[in-house]
Formats: sequence, structure tokens, C-alpha cells
Amino acid sequence: MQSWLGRLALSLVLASAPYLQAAGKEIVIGVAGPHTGANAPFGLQLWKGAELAAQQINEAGGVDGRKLRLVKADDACVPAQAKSVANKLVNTDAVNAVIGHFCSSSTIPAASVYRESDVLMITPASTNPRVTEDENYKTKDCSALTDAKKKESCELGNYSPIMRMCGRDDQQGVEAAEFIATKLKAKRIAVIHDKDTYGQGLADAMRAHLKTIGLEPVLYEGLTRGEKDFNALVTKIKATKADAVYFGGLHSEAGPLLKQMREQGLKSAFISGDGIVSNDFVSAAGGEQFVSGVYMTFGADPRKFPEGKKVVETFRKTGYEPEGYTLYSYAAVQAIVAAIKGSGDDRDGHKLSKWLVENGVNTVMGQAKWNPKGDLLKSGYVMYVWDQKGKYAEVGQL
Amino acid sequence: MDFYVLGQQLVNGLVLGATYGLVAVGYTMVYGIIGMINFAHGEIYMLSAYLTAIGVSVLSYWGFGSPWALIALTLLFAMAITSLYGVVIERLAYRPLRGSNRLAPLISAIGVSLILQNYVQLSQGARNQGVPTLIDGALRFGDQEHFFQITYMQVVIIVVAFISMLGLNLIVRYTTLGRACRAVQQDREMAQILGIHADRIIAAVFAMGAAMAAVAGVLITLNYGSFDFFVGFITGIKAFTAAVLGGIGSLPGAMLGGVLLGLAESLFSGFVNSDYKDVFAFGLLVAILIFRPSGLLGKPIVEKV
Amino acid sequence: MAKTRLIQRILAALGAGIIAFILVGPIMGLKIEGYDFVANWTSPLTLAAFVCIARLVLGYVPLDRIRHSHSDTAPRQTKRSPVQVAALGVLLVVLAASLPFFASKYWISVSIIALIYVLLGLGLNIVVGLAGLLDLGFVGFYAVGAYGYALGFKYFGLGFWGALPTGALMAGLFGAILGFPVLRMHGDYLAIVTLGFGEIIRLILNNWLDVTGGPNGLDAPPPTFFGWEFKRAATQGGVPFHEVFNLDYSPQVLDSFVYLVLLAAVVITIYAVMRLRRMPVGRAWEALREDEIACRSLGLNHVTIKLSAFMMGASIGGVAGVFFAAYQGFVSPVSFSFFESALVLAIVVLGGMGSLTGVVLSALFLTMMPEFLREFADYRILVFGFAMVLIMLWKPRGLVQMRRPYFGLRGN
Amino acid sequence: MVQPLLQVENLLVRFGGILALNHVSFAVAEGSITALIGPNGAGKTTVFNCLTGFYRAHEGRILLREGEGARDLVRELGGFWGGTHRVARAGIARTFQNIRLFADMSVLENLLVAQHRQLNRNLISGFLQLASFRKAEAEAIDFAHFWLKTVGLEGSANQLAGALSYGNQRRLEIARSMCTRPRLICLDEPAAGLNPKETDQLAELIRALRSEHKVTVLVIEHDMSLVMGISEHIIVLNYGQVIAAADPQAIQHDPKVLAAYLGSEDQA
Repeated sequence: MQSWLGRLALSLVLASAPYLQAAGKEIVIGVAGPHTGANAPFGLQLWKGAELAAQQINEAGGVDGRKLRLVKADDACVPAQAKSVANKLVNTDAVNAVIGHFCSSSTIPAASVYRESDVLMITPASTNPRVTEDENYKTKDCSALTDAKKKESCELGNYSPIMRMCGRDDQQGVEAAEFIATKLKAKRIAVIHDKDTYGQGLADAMRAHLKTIGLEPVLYEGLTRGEKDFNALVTKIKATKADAVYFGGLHSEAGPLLKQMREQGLKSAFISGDGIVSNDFVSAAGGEQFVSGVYMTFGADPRKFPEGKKVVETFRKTGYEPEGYTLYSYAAVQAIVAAIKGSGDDRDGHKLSKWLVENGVNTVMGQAKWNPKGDLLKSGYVMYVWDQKGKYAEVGQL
Repeated sequence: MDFYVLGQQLVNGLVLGATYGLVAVGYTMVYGIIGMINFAHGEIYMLSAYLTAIGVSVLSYWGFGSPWALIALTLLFAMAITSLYGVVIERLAYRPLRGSNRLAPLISAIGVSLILQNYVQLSQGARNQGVPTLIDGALRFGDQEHFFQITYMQVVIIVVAFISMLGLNLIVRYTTLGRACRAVQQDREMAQILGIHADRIIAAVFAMGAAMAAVAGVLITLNYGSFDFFVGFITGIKAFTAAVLGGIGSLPGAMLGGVLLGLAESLFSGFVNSDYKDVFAFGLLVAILIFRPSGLLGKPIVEKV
Repeated sequence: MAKTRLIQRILAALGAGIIAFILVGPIMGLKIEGYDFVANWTSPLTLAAFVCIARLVLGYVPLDRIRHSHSDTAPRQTKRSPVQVAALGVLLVVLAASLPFFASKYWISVSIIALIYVLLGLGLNIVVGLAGLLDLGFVGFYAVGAYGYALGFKYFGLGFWGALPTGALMAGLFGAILGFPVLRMHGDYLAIVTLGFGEIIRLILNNWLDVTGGPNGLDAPPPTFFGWEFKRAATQGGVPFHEVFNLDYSPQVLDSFVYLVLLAAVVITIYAVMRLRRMPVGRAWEALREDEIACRSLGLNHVTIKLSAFMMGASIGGVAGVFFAAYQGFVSPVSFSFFESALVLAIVVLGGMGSLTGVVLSALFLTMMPEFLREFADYRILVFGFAMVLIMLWKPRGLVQMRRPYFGLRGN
Repeated sequence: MVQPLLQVENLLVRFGGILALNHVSFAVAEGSITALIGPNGAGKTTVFNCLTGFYRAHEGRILLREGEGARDLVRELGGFWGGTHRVARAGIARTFQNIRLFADMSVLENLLVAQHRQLNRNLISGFLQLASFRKAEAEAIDFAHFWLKTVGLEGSANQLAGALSYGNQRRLEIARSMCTRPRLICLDEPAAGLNPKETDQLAELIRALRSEHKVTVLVIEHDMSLVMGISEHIIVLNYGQVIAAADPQAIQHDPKVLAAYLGSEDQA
């Protein structure tokens, strides 16, 4: 980041250099996400994770001797760009598989491109249910087919090339709702979201599950992304006497919201999802004193697995804290590589998907298994709590 | 309706409105003098947020411990640098376009705001940044259970906003520079004939507008504690709305528009629905402009035949 | 003399370098890390040195002359014969129409987006370029078209071909509704109110969960060809296009089809706008832009003229929206932010207000450029911003100046 | 006596607290050239703006003869649409003191805009260039050329209006007003900024408007030799009131008029 002028010069040179591409030799993986724009921090997480994974795999000899090459693709979380970026990855860069995208609103239109082109896409971060549940691509019934070949191709078609390395909003919402109702024993719950696909998805899932256990949120409202003043909303929450506040959204809004709650003397529990998993949450909230005691759902701690622990340490050595989706992205690369090694095919998304569904992969995030729709069988969501030092740990392991 | 809740919402609205007003001043001054919507103004505010964090960390590194000294020095530092930004942007991107088609500077300004956003993102990274809380505590009204409060930082915002607005008004009203500004605003050619260096006056206006955005940027950043390279956009649009609401070109109008917008947002999201608060804010703007086509304190447009 | 001038130039260059250093020093040199900072002065110093040298070099370039040589005020008139114009037009259309047969799917998709912006630019050009009404909320009509299709499909089973006229009509109607209250406003007040309307539409789409699906957006089906779908396997009971024509399935066919239909729509719109400029309505718009008071003194009803401009521009925006929804297969409020309005406005102004060629060229330029700049990844928006400013500085009246229709002398 | 084409009765206009027009009454006879004169600030342009529908008089009537009866133009104004265009459509055209041409449009286009009402405005026939559209358009272009010839601008049809010389712009503005096919044309200081030769040509043109093109002319002018040379009837306005209305000879010797022009100081 420091000497970006130098990098500008370098990229000018690279761009003007002729394309030298040893076709078939390399395995090309697209890393699609918001590398510019307001969500760029998350694009960086995806890139960092994939970068280290590719580097380590290449250092270990690549995939049966073939090197991995990553292609950065910027959708800026703009849906219109997402589709053209996806087309570029598929057609111009001829990728073998894609990691991304980040924003569900971009992932959904991009996924249709990958589906049409049978390219495997693993999103490390898009938790919206619609990513894997596309109305246009429902599971087909192949049992009636008699022709063996047709039947095989039909069955193969039911393995979706669109997969996730993360959970779904509904799973996450359920986990959090259970926690709030049983562990915190909260009765008056305010549900706040950021009106974005991800945040509102979480909030909706939360509200739906609360209903099934007989609770109705005392408040269900959205705030505007990009704003910093939520005092009016906080006062409103205070007036409802909520004993727990659930927030569906990202740390950039969660921080100020939390700070303003505490400043207005509102001491209710604060629970959120994996959108706040970033050290920036602490600075966004104005200091460790504010985040202390905040709960959040997130995937199981990779440091529990020896491999994960090693990767985290490697990241830290380079001066980068592998926060948020970094390791998910790392794991996605591992999955792709495992599938290519295992299935013997390097391009057909359905075959790769079938292999992944049938075999599962050991990743830095632990054992990952999928259903044919592409969702992880075990969401692995765990409740974490932040401490006074601005770090988080699983609940009950403090 | 709970009295304390209402009181709290009024405080919220007032603080928010004061910040809108401070940014709106920059829009209104530039518009008043050269009739141009300076779309890059929101980015100046964003720059000052970064300068705040840089100022605070550098000053604490140098050993300044007192929060008040930190705030005051950071304010001066941010105001100085952003003023220079204002002047340089005007010189490079707007002045050559003066006198040409009315929309050219507008597009140039959009270009400038893209440049500033990305330059900051590339230099400082895309991450959400923060500043430590410098001043804690609040004034509380009411008892332990029922109260409304105003934090000391919010008091600082309102006081500083008030003082800067007052100061700016005095400058425009009573100093030579202010008179020259008004002269250029009314008739640039005539002012030039009378020996006023219009280019310098316009540069000064850009500097003052940018400095006010810096005041807003520093105070808001210290209050909310968090910012990224994208904060200029929403604040910019809101402040612009406030400026038009109050009557673009009018200094008191900008402050009034800001406070009204802030109160409208707070009260609407507090008592009706925060999802639709922006719809309400823009609806209010449209309604006011239908009945007062030149804003609350703007001079009515006389149709000259 | 020459020596003092050289010294002056060096001093000016040094001054520019110092100012540049003060400006970028803190932001580029002091990087925030948590609540601390890391100092690194190489980048700001390099940049300052660069500015210093650039200033010195530019001192020898007669910048003013370069700029002024281009800003001729002589009228530009279409003196080419209609046959020539038609021949050139047909040639261009044939070239454009052949694109799907040799370009990759990526370039087809980029071209589709570019053509959608051409359409948007043509629509806004009517409002801003011809009628002179500064509209910053044009994206609202685009959204109406796109959501009109998605909602129409969801609730009434509206297909793509039905959505095109309905989308245009609905957007036109919105144009009229939004037009009414703003008719009394002038210049920049109009700008902020239209901006407000654009935002209101987006916010309602985002918040009205039960109907619009909120931020999750809605599905929009891809277009069909006489009822045949462009899918690998058709939905319930249908036959896909490739089976009807006994072709191999290719996902590219759908995009090519969308591209061709969109190209046709663009061509029709261009023709319509060219005609409009030679029709009473179009002339009235331009007259309104030039002088509203004179218009009224000639018996022109300025209210209906403004409304018709709003409506006509809006319906073109609506059609663009339908295409966008059909191509994306999905609509969400994120696509209709203020930035889009600003981009379309930039297309119109950069192209040269009122000029059709200019609008088409700058729409292609502004949408294609970021794609060519993809190689620069992180810097492309920065380069894009610089390009916008520099083009404006170089040609404040836009790349192409509007041509006036030429009237030959008639007998009699 | 024939009923006049235009009959102004008790017109009263206030700007804030100032009475700009104080019960102004006068008449313009059909087929006449009438001049409206008076010192600066007397309210001449205000009268014009009332007549042409830009200001709505607070009191009084402006009657334009229509067949047997008359239409009160004051009542046409107001409401959502403003109504200025309805006054113009009733048959009153005007020019402006500070020329208001469509500067970035060609000379011919300026004249076509003025014929908006005569043209085929149907969108479909315009897009498809149907015969009815082409016919109306061709007629309008012919009419425009006719007026260009009349005012002596036949060579400039395709120039930008803004690029014409000052005197030509004045004449183009008159041609444009005439293209609306008015019954009464109001010229606001048409000779301002013209040299003596151009002024003479203008006088010729104004006479021709009346004699050849059968239109009634009402003119505001400061150039007294022009006024005295062309007009049959002169109305003198001072401080928002009509102080005299007679033929040129009578006006030249009217002591009140002389006082208004020469001795206005002792009234103040």
C-alpha cells in the first residue's frame, strides 16, 4: 500500500507487456470481489487468503506439477459489474474455478454466468440463501430417464457448481436466536439491520426464528449504510427497553451503533453476525471499552486445527492479521485444488462439485462437507464474545 | 410521548444538524460566489477525517496529552491542509472552466471526487479507520431511570459549530475580504473594474468553505470515532440538501437547513420509522421547494423580462 | 531576460512541488495503523518531485493555445446529404450487429452494458442537452423500467416483449409525476429535487420489502425468442431455442440475442432523436433551453414542453432499465445509486450536450474505459477520475459539438 | 367609431409598496402604429409585460377585440400553466428590449419555433415523415423564408442566431414575432443600439408591417425622430400614469409632456 506510485508504474509495464500464457499448464483461479469501493476491505481479505494459499501450494510443488495463478477481478460490489467481471473470468481469463464474490447482491448475478458456463464458484463470504437456491436451476428428477448416458449427465447436472465455504444467513440467524433466547434469556429483543442483502438477510432469519420460539422483536428497523450517526435509532431502542439488540450488518456500522448505544447509557446485550469479524470493529467502535461483551456468530476458530494455527501464524509473520474471510478464502483454494487433484478434471464445475460433495475436504477451517446444492452440511457457527482487550474468543472458553 | 425520549431525539437532531450545517456552508459559499455545485466538497470532509486521525496520532506521539490541546491543534492542522486542497482544486479543476458551459465544472467536480476517494483509498488502505475517544462523559438531565443526555463531545460540536458560523458571518459582513466576497458575488465584472482581484476572492471562498468542512470533519470524526474513504459521499449529499433547503447562497440558511434536516431525520426515525427517514428528508425538501422555490432563506428569484 | 525567466520557472516549479508535498504529505506519508501511524515519505516525495518536474516542463507548453484552438464557435451544420448519413449509419449498424459473431462473450457483455448506457445517455440528453433541465435523478427512471419488468413478471407474468412498452410507459408516467412539482423550479433547485426523487425511488425499492424484495432484489427472466427460451433445458413444458433450431447449446446465444435486440433499440432511439430535432417538439425543447421567456412570448406552453421532455427522456431510461433487468436476470436497488445518475450526466456532458454522436461516443468511452483499465486493477477509478477532469479541461463544451440541421433554399 | 383592437382600462400594478402602474387606460386602434413613450422608469415595459401576459395586473382589464366581442387578457393569466402562452396565442406578439433570440439555434429554426402552433406536432407523423408532416413543415419553411426576405436576412438562414450582428438580431426578432401570425405586435425599443442607417431601415420595416402585412404595431421607443416619423398616435407615460395621448404634433406641444421630459427635477 505504501508506495502505490511504484506499483502503478509496475502495473503499467505489466499491462503493456504481451500476454504470455502457457495454456493448460497453469491452473487459473479468479478471485472476484470488491477490490475497490466501500467494501474494498473485504476484497482484500479474499485476496490475501487466496494469495497465501496459492503461494504455499505452489511452493509445495503445485497441483501435480501445475502452478496456480490467481486473477484479481473487481466487481466493486456493483451487480452490473459483477456479471461482466464473471464473463471476463470465464471467457478471457479462461479460469478453472472462481473464488468469490463477496456481496451477495453481486454473487447472485455472477453465479448465473458461472452456472451457464459450468465453472466452479466457491464463495467464501456470501451467506444469502439465494446464492445457492436459484429458482431457475432446481434439482431435477433423473430417475425416470432410461438412457444411461442421459441419466448420468442429468445426475451430474444436479451437483451445483455454485458452492459456499461459509454458512447461510438462515443458519446463522437461527444460531443467534437460540443463543439469545436460551442463554441470554432475553425477552425484549430489538433487531436492527443495514438494509443490505447480507444484513437484512440475517435480521430476517433472526426474526423468523424468534417467531418459531414464540418471541416477537420489540423493534425491527434498518439503518443506512455509510452513515455514522445512529443516535436517533439508539434513543428509539432505548425507549423500547430492549434487553438484547441484534444487528445484521457490517462492522463499519456496528461500531458507531454500539458506541452510541453505550454513550447513551444503553447497557443491553449486543449480538451480531460474522459481518463484524474484523479488528477494525474495535476502532470503528471507538475503543476496546465499547466492544467488550459483544457477542457474534462466526465459524469455528481455525486455530483449533493444527493446520489452521500454522496458517494464522504465517499470516501474522507477514504483518497481516488474517481476519474475517481471509481463511475462508484460503480454504476455498484448498477445496478447489483438492477437487482438481481428486476428480482428475480441471474445468467442469459439475464434476468438481460432485467430487467435493462426495469426498469433502480437510481445510484450514476443519473438515468441510457439502450437500449437492452447494451449501455446507455443517454451518459450524459458534458464538463468540469480545473482551476488554479487543479480541474475541468462543463463548465459554474465556 | 415520553418527555425524555423527545428531549433525547431533539438533542440528537440538533447535533446531527449542526454537522450538516457546517458542511453545507461550503456548498452554499461556493454556489453563492460562482454559481457552481462543488460536488467534491464532501470529499474534503472525508480528507479531514483522515487528517484528524493522523493529527491525533502524530500529536500524541509527540507527547500532547491534554485532549483539548489535541482537538485544537488537530483542528488547526486539518483546516490548514484542507484549505490548501480547496484552493488547489479550484485552481486546477474549476478555474479553467469558469465562463464555459454551466455543467462542465460539475462534471469536473465529480471527477475530482473520484480522484480524491481513490487516492485516499490507495494511500491509506480501504479499511475502516478510527480515532480513540478523547472526551468521555455527558451532561444528564433527569433521574437514574429516565433521563436524556448530551455528551461533552456533542456540546463541543454545537459550541464550535455556533462559533464558526458566527465568525464566518462576521467575516462576510464586516471585513474587507467579506465585502469583496459579496461584491464578487453580486457582479464579478463590476467588482474587477473596482480593483477587486476576483480570482483571489474565489480562491479564498474555496479555502473558507474547505476549512469549515474540516471543522465538521474533525468534530464528527472525534465524536463518532470511525470513518472510511467513503464517508464524504453521504455527508456531502445530506449537506447539499441542507444548503438547498435553507436557500443556497445564504449562510444562515445553510445552518438553518442543516438543523432542520437533522431534526427531521431524528424525529422521523425516532417516532415513525428509520427505514424511511431519508425518504422523509427528501420529501420535506421537495415540499418546501414547491412552496418556497428558492429555499427557506434564499432570495426569491425575480423573473426578469 | 531569458535567464530571469528560467529562474522564475524553476521557482514556480519548486513552489508547485512544495505545495504538492504539503497536500499529499500527511495522507500518503503517514499511514494510519489502528490508533498509531507509520511514516514513509518516499511516495509523497516522489510525487512532489514529479509535480515539480511536470510544472517545469508544462511551463514550455502553450496550454492555453491548445485549449482555445479547439473551442471554435462557428456553427457546425449537417451538410452531408441524407444518403451519405444513411450509408454511414447502415455501415456502422452492420458492423455493430456483426460483433456477436466474432467477439467473446466477455466483450459482448461489456458491449451490452455500454449500449445500455448509450440508451441512458440518449434519454438524459433529451432532458439536459436539448431541453436544458439539469436532472440528477435520472437513475430513478432506469430503476422504474428495471423494476417494472421484474415486478410485472413476478405479479402479472409479464414477459420481456411486453415489458419493453410497459416499462417505457411507466417510466414516462413517472417522468410526468415527478415533472409536475419541479416545473416551477429553476436550474440548480431542479437538480437537487430530481436528485431527491431518484434517491426516494431507490430507498422505497430498498425498504418496501413485501413488494420489491428489498435489498435482496428480484428475479427478472431472460428474454425469449417467440416463446423459445435460451436455456440449456426449458422450464416446464417448453422447448429451448437451441433444440428448435438444432444447434449446440451455448450460453453465448442469449447474450448475443440481448445484444442484437438492444442494438436495434439503440438504433431506433437514435433515429427517433434525430427526427425529434427536426420536429416541432424537439425544436421547442431547444428553444426552451435557450430562452424560456421568449418561448412563452411565442405562444409555446413551457409546462407541456418541459413535461414532454421529462417524459420522453424518462421512457428511454425505462427501456434501458428493462434491458438491464433482462440481461442481469436480477435487479436490486444497489444498481440505482446516485453514482449512476452522475455517470449518465457525465456521458451527456463529456459527449457534448445535445450532440448524438457525442453521447454515443462518450457512453462507449466511459463504459469501455474501465474495462480496458482492468489491468490496472486498483488504479482504474483513479485514472477514470483524471480522465473526466482532463477531458473537461481540454474540451469544456464536450467532445463533439452539436450540429444544426441544415435547411436548403427552396424555390418560391 | 370603430372599436379599437386593444382597449386597456384602469390597469394597476404594484411592486411591493411601489405603484408601478396607476390606473393606466389607453386604446390602440386597429391598423395603427401607436407609440408608448415616457422617461426612464415611467412604466412602459411594465405595460408591455402586462399586455403580453408576463405580469398579471392587480386591477383593470386588457380587452383584445375578438370578432364582435372582446377577450379580457388579464383573466387568461394565473393558474398552473401561467397563461402567458395563451395571451400570445390570442394574437399578441412581442420583441424584447434586450434581445431574446434562441442564440444556439439557426436563424431559420428560430422562425420555425415561432410557427410551432401551425405545424404538425403529431409524434408518429413526425417520426415517419408522413405527407401531412412534410407539407406543414415545408409551408413553415417557406413562410420563414418569406419573412427572412422581408427583413433582409435571406442569406443567413443557416447561421446561428447568436452569431448575427446586433442590427440583424433585432430584425430577426421582429421576423420571429411575425411568424406567430399576430394581430398586434409590441416592439420594445427596437431601435436601441442601431446606427442611423439601420434606424431608417427599421422605420421602413415597421411601416411595411402595418401597410403590407396588416398588423397593428405598438412600439416603445426613445428615439423621438423615429417615433414622430412613424406613429399616428402617441401615448405618454410618466410615474405610472398616462399624462397624454394624442397625435405626434399635439404631443410635441403638450406642456405636460415637455415637463415630464425636461423638468422632472422640480417634481421630485
